Amino acid sequence: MLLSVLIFLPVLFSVMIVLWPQKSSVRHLALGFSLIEFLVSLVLLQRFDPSSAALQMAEKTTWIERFGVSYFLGIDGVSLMLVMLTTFLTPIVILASWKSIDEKIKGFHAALFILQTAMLGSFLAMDAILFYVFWELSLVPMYFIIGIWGGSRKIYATIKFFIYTMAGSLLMLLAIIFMINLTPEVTGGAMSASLLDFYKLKIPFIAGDFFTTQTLLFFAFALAFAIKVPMFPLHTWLPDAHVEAPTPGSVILAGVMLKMGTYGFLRWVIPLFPDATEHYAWVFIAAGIIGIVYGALVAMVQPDVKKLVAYSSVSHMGYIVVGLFTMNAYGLNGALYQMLNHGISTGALFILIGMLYERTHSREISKYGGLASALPLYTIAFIIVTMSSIAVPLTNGFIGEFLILLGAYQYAPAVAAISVSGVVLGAAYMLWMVKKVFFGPKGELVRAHPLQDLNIRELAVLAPMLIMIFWMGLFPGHFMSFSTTSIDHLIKNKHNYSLAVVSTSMKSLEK
Amino acid sequence: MSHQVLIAILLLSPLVGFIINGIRFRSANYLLAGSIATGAVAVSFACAVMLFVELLGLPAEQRRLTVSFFEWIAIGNFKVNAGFVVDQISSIMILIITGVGALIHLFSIGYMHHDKGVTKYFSYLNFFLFNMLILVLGDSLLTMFVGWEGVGLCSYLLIGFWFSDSAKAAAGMKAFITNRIGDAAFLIGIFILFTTFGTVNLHELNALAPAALEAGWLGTVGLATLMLFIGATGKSAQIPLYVWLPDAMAGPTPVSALIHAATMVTAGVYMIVRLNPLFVMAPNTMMVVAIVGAATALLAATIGLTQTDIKKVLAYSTVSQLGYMFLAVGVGAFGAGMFHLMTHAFFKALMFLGAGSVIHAVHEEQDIQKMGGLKKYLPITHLTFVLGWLAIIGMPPFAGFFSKDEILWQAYSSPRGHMLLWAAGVIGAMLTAFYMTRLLALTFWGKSRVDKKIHPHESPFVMTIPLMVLGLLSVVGGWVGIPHVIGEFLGHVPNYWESWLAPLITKLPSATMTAHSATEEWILMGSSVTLAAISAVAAYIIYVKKEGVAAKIAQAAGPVYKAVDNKYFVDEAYFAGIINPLLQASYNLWQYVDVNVVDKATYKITEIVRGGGFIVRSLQNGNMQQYAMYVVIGVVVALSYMLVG
Amino acid sequence: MNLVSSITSAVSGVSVGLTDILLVSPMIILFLFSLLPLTIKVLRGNKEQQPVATLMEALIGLALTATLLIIFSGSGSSEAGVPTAFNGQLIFDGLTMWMGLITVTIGAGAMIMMFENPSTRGPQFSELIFLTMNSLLGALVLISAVNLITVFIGLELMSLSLYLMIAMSHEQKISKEAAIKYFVLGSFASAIFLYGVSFIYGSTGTVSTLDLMKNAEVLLKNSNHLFLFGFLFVVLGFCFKVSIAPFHAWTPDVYQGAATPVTSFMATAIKTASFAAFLRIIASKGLIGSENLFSILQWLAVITMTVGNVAALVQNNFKRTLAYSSIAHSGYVLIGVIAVGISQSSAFAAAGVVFYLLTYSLMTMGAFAVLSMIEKNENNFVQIDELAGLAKQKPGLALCLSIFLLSLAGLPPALGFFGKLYLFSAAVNEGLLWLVLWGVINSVLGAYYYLRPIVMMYMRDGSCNTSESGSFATTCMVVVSAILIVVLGLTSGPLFSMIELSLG
Amino acid sequence: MIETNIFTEITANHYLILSAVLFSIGMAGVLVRRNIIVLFMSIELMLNAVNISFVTFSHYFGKVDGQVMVFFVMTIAAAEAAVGLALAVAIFKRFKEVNIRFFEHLKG
Amino acid sequence: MTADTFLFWFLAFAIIAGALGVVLMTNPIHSALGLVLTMVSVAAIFVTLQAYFLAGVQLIVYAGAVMVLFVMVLMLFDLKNEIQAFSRGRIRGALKIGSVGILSGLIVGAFAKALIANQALGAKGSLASTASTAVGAIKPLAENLFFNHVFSFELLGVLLLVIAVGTVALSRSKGGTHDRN
Repeated sequence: MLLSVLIFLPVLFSVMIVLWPQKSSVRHLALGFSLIEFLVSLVLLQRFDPSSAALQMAEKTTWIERFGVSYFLGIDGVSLMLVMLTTFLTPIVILASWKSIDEKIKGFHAALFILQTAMLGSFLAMDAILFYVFWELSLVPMYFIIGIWGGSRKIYATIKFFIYTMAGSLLMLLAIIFMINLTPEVTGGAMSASLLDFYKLKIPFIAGDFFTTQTLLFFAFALAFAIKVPMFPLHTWLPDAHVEAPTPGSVILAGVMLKMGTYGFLRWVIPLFPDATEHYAWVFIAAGIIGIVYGALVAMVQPDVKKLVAYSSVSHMGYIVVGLFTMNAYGLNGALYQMLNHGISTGALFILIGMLYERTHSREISKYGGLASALPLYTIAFIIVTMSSIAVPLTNGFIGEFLILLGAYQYAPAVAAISVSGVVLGAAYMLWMVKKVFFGPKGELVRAHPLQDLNIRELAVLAPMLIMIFWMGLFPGHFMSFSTTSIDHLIKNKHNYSLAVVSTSMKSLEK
Repeated sequence: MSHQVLIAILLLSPLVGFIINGIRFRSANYLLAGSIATGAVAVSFACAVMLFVELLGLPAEQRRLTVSFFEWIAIGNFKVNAGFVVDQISSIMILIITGVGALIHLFSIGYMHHDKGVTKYFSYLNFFLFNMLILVLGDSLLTMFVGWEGVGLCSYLLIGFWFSDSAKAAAGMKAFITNRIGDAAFLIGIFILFTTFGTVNLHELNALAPAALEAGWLGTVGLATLMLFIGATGKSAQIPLYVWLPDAMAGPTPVSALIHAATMVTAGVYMIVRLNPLFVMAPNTMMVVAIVGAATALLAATIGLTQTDIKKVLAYSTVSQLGYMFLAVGVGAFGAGMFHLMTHAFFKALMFLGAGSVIHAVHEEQDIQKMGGLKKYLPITHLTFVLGWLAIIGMPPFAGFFSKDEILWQAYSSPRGHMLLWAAGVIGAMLTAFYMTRLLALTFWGKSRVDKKIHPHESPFVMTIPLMVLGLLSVVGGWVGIPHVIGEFLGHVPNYWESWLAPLITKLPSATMTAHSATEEWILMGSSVTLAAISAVAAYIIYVKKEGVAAKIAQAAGPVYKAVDNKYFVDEAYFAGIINPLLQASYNLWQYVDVNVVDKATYKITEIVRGGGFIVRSLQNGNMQQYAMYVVIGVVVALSYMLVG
Repeated sequence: MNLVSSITSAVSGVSVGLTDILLVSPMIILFLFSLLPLTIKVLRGNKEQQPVATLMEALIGLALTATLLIIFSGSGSSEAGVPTAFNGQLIFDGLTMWMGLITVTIGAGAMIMMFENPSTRGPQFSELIFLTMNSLLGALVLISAVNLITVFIGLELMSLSLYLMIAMSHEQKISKEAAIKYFVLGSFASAIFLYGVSFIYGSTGTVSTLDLMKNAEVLLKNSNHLFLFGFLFVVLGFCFKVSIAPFHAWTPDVYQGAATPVTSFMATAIKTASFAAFLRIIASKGLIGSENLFSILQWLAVITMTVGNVAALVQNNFKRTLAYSSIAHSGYVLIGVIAVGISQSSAFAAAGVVFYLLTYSLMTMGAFAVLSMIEKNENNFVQIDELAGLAKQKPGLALCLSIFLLSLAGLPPALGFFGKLYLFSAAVNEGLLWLVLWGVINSVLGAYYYLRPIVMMYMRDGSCNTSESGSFATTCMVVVSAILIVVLGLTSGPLFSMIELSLG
Repeated sequence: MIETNIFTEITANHYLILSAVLFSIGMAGVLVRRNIIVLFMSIELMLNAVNISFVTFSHYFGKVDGQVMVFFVMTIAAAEAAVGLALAVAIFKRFKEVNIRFFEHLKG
Repeated sequence: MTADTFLFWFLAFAIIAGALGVVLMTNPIHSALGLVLTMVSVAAIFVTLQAYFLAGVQLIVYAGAVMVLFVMVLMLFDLKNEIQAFSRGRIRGALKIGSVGILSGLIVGAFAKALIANQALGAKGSLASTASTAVGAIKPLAENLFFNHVFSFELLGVLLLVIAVGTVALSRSKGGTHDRN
C-alpha cells in the first residue's frame, strides 16, 4: 500500500489545491503537502531493506486482464534513490517558485503534483503498460508548465519538447505491445505485461544482423530513453525547453525527468536485451562521449546562463550514459549516483539562476559582472554548486564522475581518455561563466538594479541542496548502500535477470 | 594523545578555522580573523611537531602512523577510506606546511589589515591548509586527489581574491583550468594503477610495484606514472602547463608565498616522491620528468631575467626552482628533491613575504623599476631578503646551497643523470643568481626611483617576525642534509635527511653504477658556486654600478630580448593555437551541428510533412468532380492491384 | 377466395414470428419515437412544441432503443446460436449490440448538441430530430444486416436522412454546398457499391453475406474476377462511407459545411455504423485467403492515416482539423479491421475495433461539442487561433477540450490511449507490425496538431468565450464525456473483456 | 469453350457488357458534366446499368431475387432523385446557379 | 439473325445512344430526353430478359415519375444551353476519361473471364435456351419479396416517409436565423 499511497497522494493534493477556496494560502498548502509526501517517502526509505536485491513492497492487482496488464508496483535499489530525489526536490521547487510564479498559482501547483505522481509512477511501475502510462502522463503537466509559465519562446519550446519525447516513446509502445504478444511463451498461454515476465523472455538475437527481434526491440526502447536523456544528437529539445521553462520546470526537468530516461536504460533496456546491449553498447558509449565533449564545448559559447547549464546537462547526462553502458559495477553505480548528483547540482543551478532572474530579469551572461560583491551569499552558494557540478572532490559530483570514468576505463581506456576531457571542459565553461557573472567590474545589470542578497526563504531553498552536495560527497556510502545490492544483482545475472518479489501485504501475488 | 587524535586535530583545526571565519565572512575585524586563523594553524603545527616527535621515537621501519576515519567509497573492489598516514615523508611535509603556513598567516594579519575581505581571506587560507594537509596525509591516490583538487580550488579562490579586477579573476580561472588538465591526466593515472594493481592505496601500490624495470618504451606503469606526472606538471607549474603560475601572482602576496611558492606547487614533487617505487620502475617516465624539469628550470630562469614585476620575477624563479626539484626526482634523487622542496619553501616564502613587505611599504607598487634604494627604509626586510637571496643563489652555507648542490651532483652522477642535465642545472643556477641579484639590486640598492609622494616605511612586527624566522630557516635549513663529502670534511656530520627518508626511497636498480670520486664532487660543487657568484657580481655591476648597461644589452639582444620579455609568447601561442580555435570550433559546432544540422533536420522533416499537407490541401480543391475522380482512380488502382499484385 | 388463400399462404410463408419482432423492436421503437415529435407538431397545427420536449421524447426513445438492444441482442453466445431475424436478413449478435449502443448513445449526444447549436435549433427542430432518429434507424439496420441488399437499404436510409440534415442547417450557402457534394459523391459511391453487389450476386447467386461467404473461399482460390471485383467494389463503397483515402475527399468539405452537431453525428455515429457493416463483411472468415485484398486495405490504411494527419497539420479551421483527424482515425480503425480480416479468431481484433470506435466517438463528440458551444452563430467558423484565451474565460471547458484532444492524440491515461493500445495489440498479434509502425509515426504527427488548440487556449492571450445563448445541456454532455474518457480509460480492462466475450 | 459468333449469339455477356458500358458512360457523366441536374441523370444511368446486370444475373440463374433487388434499387433511385432534386432546388434558391463550379467554397 | 438478336442490338444501341445523349448534350433538356430514351430502352431490355414486372415498374417509376421530376426541375430553373457544360483541364479530363475507360475495360474483362470460367455453376452461354418460365412470373417475385425481404420492404416504406418529410422540411426551411431577425 505504501507505494500506492506515495504515488497517488499527490493526485489527491492536486485536487485539493484546485478546490482550495483561498488563493493566498495555496503556496503554503502546496509546500505542506509536498513535505508530507517527502515524509511518506522517508517512511519508505526506512522500511526498505538494502541488503536484498528483490522487488520490495510490491503490490499487484490485475488491471486489464486480457493483456495481462496489472497494477504492479515495486521498489528496489535502482528506483529507491530516484524516488527519494523526486520527493526531495518537489518541496524545494515549490519554495523556490514562491515569488517567480505569480499567476495561475493553483494550476501550477496542481500540475506540479500531477507531474510528481507521473514521475514516481514511472520509477515504481513494474508493468510495461503501467510504466508507459506514467511515462507519457509526465509529459502533459510539464508541457503545461513550460507552455503557460514559460518564457518568450515557450510555445516553440514546449511543443518541441512534447513532440520529441512522444515520438520516441511511441516506438517504445510498439515494442511493448510486441513484447506483450511474446509473453505467452513464458507464461503458458496468457499475455502478460509484467516486467518480471518480460525478463523471462528469451528474445532471439543474432550478432551483426540488425533486423533481429532483440536488436529492433532494443533500439525501439533505447530511442525513447535516449531522447529523454537526451543523448547526442537527439538533445536539441533540451536547451530550448530549459531556457523557456520557468525555474521550477527546469529544476524538475533536469532533476528528475531526464533521469527517467537513464532509469529506463537501467530498468528496461539492459536487463531485457542483454545481448543487444552488449553488442551495441559501443553505439551508446560513443554517443555518450560525443555528448560529454559536445555538450561541454557548446556550453562554452552560450550567451545565456540557462542555456549554458542546459548544455552542461547534455554533457553530464553523457557521463551517465557512458557509465550505464560500461556494464560494470563502477560504471553502473557511478551512473546511478550521478543521476542523483545531477538532479541536485543542476537543480540547484537552475534555482540559483532563477533567483538571479527574479532580481534582474535577464540571463544574458555579458550583461552581468561583479555580482560577487553585490550578492556575497548568493555567490558562495553558486560557487559551491558550481564545484559540485564540475566534480570537485568532497562534493557529490566527484564520486559519480570518478566511478563512471573508472568504469569507462575498465570498459576501454580510450573511452575514459576521451571522457575525461569533460572534466577539463566542464571546469572551463562553468568557471568562465562564474567569472563573467560574478567577478570583474560590475556589469550594467548589476549597476542598474538594487540587488538584495539571499533572504531566509531562498536560504531555506538552497540549504538542503548544499547539505546534500556535501553529504553525498563525503559519505556516498550512506546513499549507495541502498542500490549496490541491486546493481550487483544486475551485473551478476545480466543474461539471466530476474527479480524476486517481496511483498508486505499481498495475497494474490504469484511466484 | 594517540596519533589518531593528533591527526584529527591536525586536520580539523584549520577546517574549524575556515568554518568560523567563513560564517562571519562579512566581518572586517582583521585581528580577530587573523588570530583565529593563525591560532588554528598553530594548533596544527603543534600537532605536526608532536607527530614528528612520535615518529622519531619509533624504529625506522615502523615510522608509519595511520588512521582511517571512515569508509569513503566502496564499490566492488574499489575501496577508499578517509585514511591518513604520517610517515617520514608526510611528517616533513606537514611540518613545512603548518610551520611556514603559520608564519604566513601571521604575516597576513599585518599585510591584509586594511582589506575589507580579510575574514574571507583568512578562511580561504585555512581552507587551503586543510586541503593541503589532506593532500600530503592521504593514504591513497584518491584521498590525495581530494586535497589535490581542493588546493586547486583554494588557489582559484585566492588568486581571484580581488575579483573586481577582471584580470585577477581571469588569472584564477586560468589557474584552475590549467590545473584541471593535469588533474584529468592524474585521474587516468589512477585508473591505470587501480586496474593494474587493484588498489589505490599508496602503501599497497608501493609494495606492489614491480620489482624489475619495465621493458619496452612505455608500459602500464610507465603510462600510469607519466599520466601522474602530467598531473604534476599542472599543479607544479612545469612545461607545458606552467603558464598559470606567473598569472597567479594576482593574488595577495602572502598567498603567493604560501600556495605558489612554499606548499601547493610542490605537491607534484611530493606525489612523485611518494610513489617513487613506481616511478623508479619506469625509466622513460623518469627521463621525461628529468628533462621537463631541467627545461623548465632553464626556461623560467631566462624569462625571469627580464621581468620587472617583483612578484613575477619571484614567480618565474619558483617555476625554475620547481624545475630543479623535478630534475632531482627525475634522476632518481628523491631525497634531494624533497630537500630542495623544503629549503625552497623557506627561502622562497621568505622572499615573497619580503616582497610583500616591500609592496606594502611602497603602497601596492610592484614594478621594481619604480623602487630602488629601499634598504634604508626597510632594514629588516632588506636583511632577511638578502638571506633569502644568498640561499637561492646557492651560496654556502645557506640552505639553498646544500639542496641545489645535491641536485646538481645527482644530475651528474646518478645512473639516470646526464652531463647535459647537470649543465642545464648549472646554467640555471647562473641565471638564477643573475636575476635574483638584479631583483635585489633594483629593489633595495642603488638610487631610489620611488614616487616622491610615497614615504616607504618598515612593516610592523607582525610582518617582520615571520621574515626573521624564515630568514633564520633559510640559513640553517640546509644543515640537516649536509652532503657526505662536506660532512666528512667537517668531521663526520651525518646526512640526517638522507637517513630519515631512506626507508621510503627505492634505490635505483642499475647495474652500471659508476663510481664517482669525492674530488669530482668537490670540483663540480666549486664550479657551480663560482659560476653563480660571478653571475651575481655581474648583475650587481650592471644594475647598481653601471646603470644603462642593461638597456644597451637589451637593445643589442633585439628580438631575443623581445621574445624573452614576452615570455616567449607562450600564452599567446596557447591562445592562438588552442583556446581560440577551440572556442571557434565550439561556436561552429553549436551553429552547425545544433542549429544547422540537428535542428535543421528536424525542421526539414516538419517542412516535408507540412509540404505534404499543402499538397493534400491543394488536391482538396473543392471541386466534387475532382473528388469523384479520386474515387474512380482509387477503384481502378485497387482493381488493377487485385489483378496483378 | 383465391385472394384469401394466397394471403394466408403468403402469411405462412412470411413466417414472421414474435422473435423477429422482438429482435427488431429497438428499431421499431426508434421509428415510432421518431414520429412522436413530428406527429405532435402536425397535431398542433404545424407549430413547434418546446424544443426541450422534442429532445426529451427523442432521448427517451433512444434510451428505450438502447435498453431493448441490450435485452434482445448479443444473447447469442449460448449454444442456441446467434439470433437472426427475417430469414437471416438481420443478425443480432454482440457486434450489433455494442455498435448499436455506441451509435445510439452518440446519436443522443449529437441531438443534445442540435438542441443548442445556433445552426440547428429553432423551427424545424422536430423535423431534424425525426431525420436524425431515422438516420440512426438506418445505422442500426446497417449494423445488423447480413444481406447486402438490406445493408444497402440501411445505408441509403442513413445517408439520405443525413443529406437532408446537412442541408437543413440554418447556415445559408455553405451547408447546401456541403449537402450537394455529399449527395453526389454518396450516390456515386452507392452506385459503385451496388454494382459490386450485382457482381457478387452474379458470381455466387446470393447476396446474403452468410451464404456467399461459404463459397468465397473457393471463388477466391479460383480467383474469380467477377467475385473479386464485386467484393472490392463493396469494400471500397464502405471505404467511401468511412472516409478512407482516396475516397475521403468529401469528408473535410462536408464536415466543415454541415452544422457542427450534424458533423459530430456524421463523424461518430455514422462512421461507427459504417465501420460495423464494414467489419461484418470483412470478419466473415471467407476472405482470409485473399492476400491482395488485404494488401490493398493496408495501403489504404497507410495513405489514409498519412493524408489525414498531414492535412490536419496545416489546417487552421478547427472543424476542418477535426475532420482530417477523423480521416486519420479511420485509418487507425482500418488497421484493426484488417487484423480482423486476416485473423483466425477475430474476436480479439474485432473487440479492439469496437473499443476504438467507442473511444474515438466519445472523444470526437466531445471535441465537436466544445466547438459547438464556441460557435457564435450559424455562420461562424471557428479558427484555431480564435481559441486563444478560452482557458481564462472558461477553464473547465478548456480542460475538457484538452482532455478530448490529448485523448485523441493517444496520451495515457485517457481513453484514446487504451483504444490505440488494444487496436495496435490486435494488429501486432496478427503480424501487422509495419502497419502499426506507420500508425505510431502518424500518432506523432497527430500530437502536433492536437496540441495547437491547447497551446491557443492556455498559452496565448485572447478572449475566446462560449456563445451567450444557453448551453447547459451541451455543457453537461461535455463534462460527462470528459469524465467518461478519464474513468473508462482507467477501467478499460473489464469493458474490453466484456466486448470481446460478447463478440466471441 | 464454345465458338460462337458474337453478333448472332446473344449471351449473358452481351447484356453485362452493355451494362458495363452504360455504367461507364454514367460514371464519365458524373466526372465531366457540370450541370448538377445532368450529374444526377448520370447517376441514374449508373443505377440503370446496375439494374441491367442484376436482371441479367437473375435471368441467368433462373432465380427471382435478382429482380427483387432491382425493385429495391429502383425505389431507392427514385428516392435519391427526389432528395437530389430537392437539394438542387434548395441550392438553386441560394446560389441562383446549378453549375457545380460555383460550389467550390469548401476546400483546402 | 433472329428477332431476339436484332432486338438486343437495337435496344443496346438505343440505350448507349440515349446515355451518350445525356452526357454529351449541352442543353439539359436534351440530356433529359436522352435519359428518357435510355430508360425506355432499359425497360424493353427487361422484357427481353423476361422481367416483365420490372419492365413495367421501370416505365412507371423511371420514365414516368422520375423523369417528370427532372423535367419539372429543369423547367423551374429555366435552363438554356450552358457555356461551361464540361469540366475544364486537359490533363484532368484525360485522367478522368482514361480511368473510366480502364475501369470499364477491367469490368468487361472480368465479365468475359468469369462467365467462361464458371461453366461449372451450371450456366450456359445462351440466354434463349436458359430462359426459365419462373423468372418471368410475378408470383414468385412477390413471394420472394414478401417472404424473404419483408423487412427491407418495410424499411423502404420508412425510407420513403423520411424522404417525403425531409424534402418538405428542406423546401420549407427559411434558413438563417439572421433572416428572421
